[in-house]
Amino acid sequence: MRISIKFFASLREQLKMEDMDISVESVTTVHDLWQHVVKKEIPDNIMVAINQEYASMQSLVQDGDEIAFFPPVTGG
Amino acid sequence: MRISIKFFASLREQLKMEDMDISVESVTTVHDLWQHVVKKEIPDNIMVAINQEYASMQSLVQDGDEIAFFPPVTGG
Amino acid sequence: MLVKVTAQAIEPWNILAHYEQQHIQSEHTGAAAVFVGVMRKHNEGDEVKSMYLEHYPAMTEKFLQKLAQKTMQQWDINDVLIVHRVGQLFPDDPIVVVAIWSAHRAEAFTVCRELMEQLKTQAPFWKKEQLHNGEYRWIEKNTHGYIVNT
Amino acid sequence: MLVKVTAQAIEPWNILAHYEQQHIQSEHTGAAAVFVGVMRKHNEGDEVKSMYLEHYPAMTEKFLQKLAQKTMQQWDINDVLIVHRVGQLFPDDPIVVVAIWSAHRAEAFTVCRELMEQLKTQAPFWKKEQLHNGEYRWIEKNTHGYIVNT
Repeated sequence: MRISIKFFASLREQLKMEDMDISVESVTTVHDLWQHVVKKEIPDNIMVAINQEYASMQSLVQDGDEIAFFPPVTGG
Repeated sequence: MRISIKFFASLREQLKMEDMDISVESVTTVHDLWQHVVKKEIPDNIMVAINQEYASMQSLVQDGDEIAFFPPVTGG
Repeated sequence: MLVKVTAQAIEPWNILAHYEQQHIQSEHTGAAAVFVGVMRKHNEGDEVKSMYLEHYPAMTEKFLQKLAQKTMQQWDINDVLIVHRVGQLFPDDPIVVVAIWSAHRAEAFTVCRELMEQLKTQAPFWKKEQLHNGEYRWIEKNTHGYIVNT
Repeated sequence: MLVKVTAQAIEPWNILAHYEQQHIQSEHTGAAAVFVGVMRKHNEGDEVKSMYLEHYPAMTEKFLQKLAQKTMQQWDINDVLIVHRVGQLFPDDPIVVVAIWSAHRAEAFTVCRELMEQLKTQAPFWKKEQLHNGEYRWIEKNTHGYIVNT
């Protein structure tokens, strides 16, 4: 399946990873996807959204999804 | 001693009393003053100020004081 | 600090824009919390034509001045503004503007609300409504300051 | 209801004046509570030269829209306004304006503060500061929303 992945703010800089579109087969959850792509443990405070809606690390990933990882938000 | 008395809002209308300057001798507290002037029991929720500062019914009245009686406030 | 009791119409957003431009130092101000009270056209089920806001000229502004000073001393805030209308008002007329400026939002929110509660329960103002049917009535008490489960 | 994410400078009091004139019905609105967040020149002991506010274009405004709608459904209020800045900011620039209009003050105060807490903890924005010495740093967490005794 095709997945689009985005990283924001300090997380993008720390990982030195650009947004990417990838093909994956064995991935089922957001957590799997992170492991597959980043190849490190996921920090506790990282937030995730699937198709611009908040999700959890256990949420299932589906073909065509946009998955965004980001650090705690600091707006306002 | 000379005392200036003011009534505000619904209290002024209910009592049908105008602001007044009076001479009194035997009066010592705000409560005495009310009894002397109004000649009825003082309603529970009436507020009082002496020289534009909040006071209580037991506060002492002195020569030259301005005593104001008023109902609960409703500004804002 | 600005404290004002006025019989003239007030324009809250204009007042705030001007005051901020002239008096608020950006160095340490990160938050402003504002409350504006407005005359409603309906109250307690009746249509209201106008309202007269009575006050105690010798005491009211002095009371608000002391309230503002006390608030500045008691809390970690940068500035306070209180402007309150008196006299004849019509529906939609702003009655009061209270603003607090502080470094962080917690103080601005807490102090703005606290100051309004003190103003509502202690500042010598009294509202008399003229209803659409011509009757007059004094407002006898304030609405709740905090949300009550009913 | 107005929800907007913009890279252009915002003027909170102007926005409020215009929005109120065009959209707020006086019939049942007796209270407005407003919060404005402003960029400070000092943060954590350092002088800040500028700030970059990153967001997630596809998600941020959509998130705020849903937050505003949920707030309207959940509380007894009349209207909600949220305007949030993104991009390059300098000290003294307003970052956010949140306003709630309601019949009575309790709802306006409570909901304005609650909405700000949700925005601060959930809306996808990230602040990166450029310090006076040329260094850059990401803001890692928010200040407290409620006053903490220390």
